[in-house]
Amino acid sequence: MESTRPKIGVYICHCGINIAGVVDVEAVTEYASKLPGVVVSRNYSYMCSDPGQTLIKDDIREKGLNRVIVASCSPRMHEPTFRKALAETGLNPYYLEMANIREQCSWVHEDKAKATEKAEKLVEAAVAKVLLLEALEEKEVDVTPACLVIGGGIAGIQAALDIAEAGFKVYLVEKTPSVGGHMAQLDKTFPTLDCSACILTPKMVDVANHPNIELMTYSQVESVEGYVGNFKATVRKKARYVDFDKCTGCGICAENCRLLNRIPSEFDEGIGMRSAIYLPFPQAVPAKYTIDPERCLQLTKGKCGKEGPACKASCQADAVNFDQKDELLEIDVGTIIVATGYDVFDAKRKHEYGYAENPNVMTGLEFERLVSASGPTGGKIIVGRDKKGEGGFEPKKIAFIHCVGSRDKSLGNEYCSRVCCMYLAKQAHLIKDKLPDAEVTVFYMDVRAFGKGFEEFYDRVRREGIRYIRGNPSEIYKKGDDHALIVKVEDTLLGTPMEYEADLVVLGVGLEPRQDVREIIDLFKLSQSTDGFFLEAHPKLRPVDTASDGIFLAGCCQGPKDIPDTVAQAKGAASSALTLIARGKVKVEAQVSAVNADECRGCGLCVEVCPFGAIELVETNRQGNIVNVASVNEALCKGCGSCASACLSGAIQPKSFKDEQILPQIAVLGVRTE
Amino acid sequence: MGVEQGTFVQKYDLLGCIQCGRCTGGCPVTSRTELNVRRIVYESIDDEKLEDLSNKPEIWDCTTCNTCAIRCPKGLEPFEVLIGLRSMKAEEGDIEPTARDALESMFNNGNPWGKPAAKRTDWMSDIPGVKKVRILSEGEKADVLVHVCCTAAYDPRIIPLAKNLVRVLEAAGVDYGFIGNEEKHCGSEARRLGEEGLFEYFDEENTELFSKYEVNRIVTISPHCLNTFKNEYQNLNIPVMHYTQLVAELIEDGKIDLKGEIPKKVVYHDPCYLGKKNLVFDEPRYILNKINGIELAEFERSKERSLCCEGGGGKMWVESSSKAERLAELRIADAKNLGAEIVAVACPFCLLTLEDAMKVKGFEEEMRVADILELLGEVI
Amino acid sequence: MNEDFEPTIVAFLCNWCSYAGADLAGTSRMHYLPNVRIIRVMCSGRVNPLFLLNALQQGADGVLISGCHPGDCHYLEGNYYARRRFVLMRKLLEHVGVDPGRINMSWVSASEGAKFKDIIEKAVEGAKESGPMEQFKRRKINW
Amino acid sequence: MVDIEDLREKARETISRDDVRCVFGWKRGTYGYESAPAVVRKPEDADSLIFDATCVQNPASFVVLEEKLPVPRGKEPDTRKIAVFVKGCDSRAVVQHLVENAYLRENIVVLGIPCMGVIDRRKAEKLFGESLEPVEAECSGDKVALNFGGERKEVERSDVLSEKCLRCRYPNPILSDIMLGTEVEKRAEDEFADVSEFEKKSADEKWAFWEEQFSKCVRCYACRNVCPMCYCIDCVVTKLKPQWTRRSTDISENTVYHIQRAWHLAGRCIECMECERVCPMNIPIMTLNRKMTKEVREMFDHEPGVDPEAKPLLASYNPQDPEEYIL
Repeated sequence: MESTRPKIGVYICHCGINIAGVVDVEAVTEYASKLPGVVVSRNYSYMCSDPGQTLIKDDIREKGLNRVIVASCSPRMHEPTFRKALAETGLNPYYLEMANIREQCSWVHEDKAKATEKAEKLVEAAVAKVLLLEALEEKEVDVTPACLVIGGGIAGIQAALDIAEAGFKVYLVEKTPSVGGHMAQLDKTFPTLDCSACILTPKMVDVANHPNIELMTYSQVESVEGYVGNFKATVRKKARYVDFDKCTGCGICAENCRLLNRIPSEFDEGIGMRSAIYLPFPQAVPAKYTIDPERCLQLTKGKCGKEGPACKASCQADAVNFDQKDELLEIDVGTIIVATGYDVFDAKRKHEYGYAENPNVMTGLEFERLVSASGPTGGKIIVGRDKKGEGGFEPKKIAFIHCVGSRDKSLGNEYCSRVCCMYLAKQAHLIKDKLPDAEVTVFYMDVRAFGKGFEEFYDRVRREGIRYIRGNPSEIYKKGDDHALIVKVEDTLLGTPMEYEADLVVLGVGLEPRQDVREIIDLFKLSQSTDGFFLEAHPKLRPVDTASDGIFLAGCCQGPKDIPDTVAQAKGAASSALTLIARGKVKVEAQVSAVNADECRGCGLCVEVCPFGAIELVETNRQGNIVNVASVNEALCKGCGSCASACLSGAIQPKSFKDEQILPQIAVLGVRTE
Repeated sequence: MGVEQGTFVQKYDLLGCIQCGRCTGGCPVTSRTELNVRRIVYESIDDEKLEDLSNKPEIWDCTTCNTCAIRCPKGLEPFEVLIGLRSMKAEEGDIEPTARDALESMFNNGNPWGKPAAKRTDWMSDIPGVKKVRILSEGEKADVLVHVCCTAAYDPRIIPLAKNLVRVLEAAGVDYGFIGNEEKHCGSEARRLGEEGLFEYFDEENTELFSKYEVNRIVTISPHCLNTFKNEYQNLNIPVMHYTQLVAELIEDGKIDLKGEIPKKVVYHDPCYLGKKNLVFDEPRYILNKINGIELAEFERSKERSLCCEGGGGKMWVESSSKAERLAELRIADAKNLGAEIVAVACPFCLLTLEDAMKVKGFEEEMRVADILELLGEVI
Repeated sequence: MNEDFEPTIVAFLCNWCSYAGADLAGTSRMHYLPNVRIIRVMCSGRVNPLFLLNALQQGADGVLISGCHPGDCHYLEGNYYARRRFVLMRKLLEHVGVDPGRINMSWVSASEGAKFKDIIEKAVEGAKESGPMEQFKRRKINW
Repeated sequence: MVDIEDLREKARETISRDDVRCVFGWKRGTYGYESAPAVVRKPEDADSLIFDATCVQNPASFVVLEEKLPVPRGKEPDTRKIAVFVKGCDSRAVVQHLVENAYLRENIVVLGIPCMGVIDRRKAEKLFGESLEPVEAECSGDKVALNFGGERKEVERSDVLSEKCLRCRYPNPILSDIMLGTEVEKRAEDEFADVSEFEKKSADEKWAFWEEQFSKCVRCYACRNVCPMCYCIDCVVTKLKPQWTRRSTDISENTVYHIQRAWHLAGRCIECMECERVCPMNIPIMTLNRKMTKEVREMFDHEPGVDPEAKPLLASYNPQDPEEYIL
């Protein structure tokens, strides 16, 4: 405790009319001026502005303030701002207490008198607490100059390249056998119609060849420990059953596989087929074959034909190795970027579209594979082929349907998936391009062409003769034995219900959080927003940060995005990670727990409770007797304070949230105003 | 007549509507009537327009099949708006005489068919192999309380369903009982004809009636009774199930021996109130598959996509304005194309409407419409 | 229930989920009752059950403890400890004759502004039903 | 049944060991139905030790309360073991101490005594009035024989034994280094009938009951002081920084004091009932403790003081813990 008497300055922010419109700031200023220890009480239009901060700084210097209360917005918003202001004057930044009179007062209450009274109480509670606050020391720890990037789609690829280019080590972990993600599956990209593979594959090759990137495909992070600057991750490298160094990627094994063209290819969305030993797609990186352990006869049945596995026999490099085992690798990194991507909406969940029953009802992603030159039909738009890939017909009337699995509360996906309007426009264009005589109709609710060049593209597509009908189809059913599908829909602009006949229906399926989202949350302790995607630290100002320091988000795992937005966010995440790595040091929580060793009875309840293993019992000499008392490792402590609630005597307390600092707040706020 | 400001908007959450058109797109009756439910939802936001809307004859064309509600991406129930509009008329008594008579009879006789309450148990005589049907007295215990429903108690075409259910229950050794002459209309059709007050009366009366017995569950013959007991009654704390659910359970437990054989191609028509509304899809099919000889076909539009027969929503008492081909006839034609010899249903209304359509189509020689209970009656 | 009675409720919110949820209710301009006064703590696990006694003693008519949903705790497991503590404390107070409706606990995530508003309404209603808390309110001492 | 000579011999042997500092047990009191605690520091002290149904006190309390005096400079602290006689209920305190690291297992010697029950002074006084003579008491079967200076009176077990003994499920020590006598049979289950009965009261009735009880409290802290589980260096109820409870004995502070005390025993109370026994104002303190014990058992399937390896209840959790009350 400092010997000097507390001299408190109270600053009430108007926040324009955000606060002052509801709370009588003059009255609060007056009220605060009479509180114990308060020597100055002022209000100002924007405390966070430069002049606002100067007001505080001048008072600290001129009036010798040693405690500051800012009554304004949430401390989650501007606490760092005002702490910095205090520090600039040489005052310890932890002598600041904020009263949240905006988010939790003026914005939520209408009754001006009651809001003012509540604001006064909140300020009074802050004064009661600030009197007891202590100066805290900010400490720093070293940052391991390496980053772990999870997910090898375009987001992960871009983030990894940026960090590696800056000269730091990157571990890029991808679950599937190749990097590329969903972008690799796309044919053209809207609105510019660049070939997706042409712009992506060079980057894929770059990540594989970059000296600073350790690419770990067919691998998964199993556990993560530690804290910002010092994470320790365990990565499982799954057995490919193919010797990575020996495989030349020639593909003879796959051609000889007994299950050749018998297994639906994930990459081709099940339209094309693959073998049990496979390269996901021709441009896969790394160009190394992988055996599917769930399908391979040798691995599932222990036996493949009479002569044994043909892949092994045919491989001239002798790369096939059925005895390969998973490997566990431990890596140390300072920062983590989560870029785990999305799943497309499972169209089977919308029974009324008959996706499961009718092969000519397909998803947008399936259509991408169908129309792609690298796809199973070589880019020819032929549907209704048999299992061997033969037969089929060119569709004449094609319907595209917007918002399948998006903007749909009944499916639990209330959000807009942001890409479907444009990818359907692009696909409609591609059909017109390849089948000029086809009749193409797009059924939409709203067209959201908000991006750069989007509206122009939408305009172009309409002028190409593609019909846009406003109405979201209610059901699709098959009529008779031919290809005809009936799309039941109302043209809502005319108010006419109609039965539109089509021979191909493409569903504009939306984007969803990945199926394994829960596992990733448990692994990295992330939060979800209501839509199920990962929650950023702040929706506007910290869109790539998470609530866990040192862990950043990139791409669609945070919410649906198109490619440019994904790349921009990946670069943002890389830059955030680089800031930490480049600085080499990071501040750790100053508001950690501390033990009063004289009061500690050494029961160890705090040790049991601490989720970070930050507390241990150590022997100490108490008046000549050796006793056990709790001791806090400040680098590991996050300041949650669970220990303090477990401790029966109050011997362990988190700084700035001590019992003796909270009880005065309760004493102020608990009083009923009669 | 007055509607309080904003009542409709709040009650039906109308501001949630984004006018996507899925309700109308899926509506089975739009193809043959003027009804455009999307537009009515849109216009209902304006209180001033409600009276005009309530005067539109097409609001009575809705069969309350629930399709619009399950398709709505915002979780709204557009057909309830139509019921709301109907109730404005019902309050004034300004509705079709047939519907008014039905409502009056519900109140006076406890059934919409204008039949005396005292004759409600007349169907119980002459059931092959059953001497006396058990009627529960107050406080009596039973595992299953069977609610017959007005149509099965009075309509000569539907009475066999009730009889067959008794035979099935007897054969399976179920501890069951009936209410007897005190049994009343479930209120489902009263509500759908817009008589909210009458519905509330049945809710209270029946809840009290059921509580007089100590039963574990209530079984209904009609999916309409099932729905209203299960989803619309305020304080009924006894589990309610459809007979197909009970029978499927009995077959699974090996309590029913299905001896006979029906060597026919059968297609099952999902009743809206059993399927779309209460998601009972599998049990009826399970039962049919267990009957020897049956070859089960599926309509292209089945389960969640099933086409309504137009028997529900009070349509039994309100004639449609449209002269276009009825949906039931479409359904029969589809069945014919599938080569079905029997159209199986699990709802008295479906049975009546589909059978009628079959006769209109003149397919009596080649096919028949039968409730699953009738088929069961043939094989036990 | 006395409609005119305006209870005072002290709420302890964890910084990461519930306090952020309360902020979101603010940014979304959801209006709720001003009876609740919020004390920010870093984690619901920090809330010492004795705070609750203290609040009731100071004159609060109800308390609310709110943290992250199970599994979502920013500190991994603080909310699980809090859950155990408060279910027990609630039982203890109930045994002494304190209306358990005064003691509310909830899980509110950073994205559940609307839920926060609902919780406030429920807590205020609960306290209103219980009436003014006079049982062991600290008497003013006039020396 | 324990042979007193055997008991004294065991105590003598124990205190004679080089690594034992003292032995806690019981000796005959100077009057009434309760014996007195005894500390044996020399072999000859053991001659006064006794064990019978008057040995109510829980000597495990002394193990944690044994003062560690400041060690003068240049001297070594006394690290010898503490030995303690325990009944079944007393042993649960030792177990819970071990769970809470109050001391290490190797630093104590536990002398276990199977117990058939001890006397409730208040019950005995109701039957026979106060006794100025020290009373001896012996349990056998369903009877208890009391010896008032030669005059022998026999009564039913339930008339004179403590309630805790009538529902005792641990008559034999849960852990011990040295066992005396032979194990006795468990005679009861605890169904918490008393708690359930109390729970039936309305909130107003409950509060009316407690308001009366708590207003009697003189805040002598005897309940806290005698409790084997209360051994904080600085107890929150008397702490000044921060001050949780004021010292005035008004209903507000008294209530909070009692709730704090019961709370700090939640998941830790080993049901020795010492708190209630020592209360000069006859406040039914165990009613609060037993509520917690019941809830802890029902909700978390936890029983304190029976497993030295157990995790402390409130420093552990189960993701499936009950949460119906959570909004």
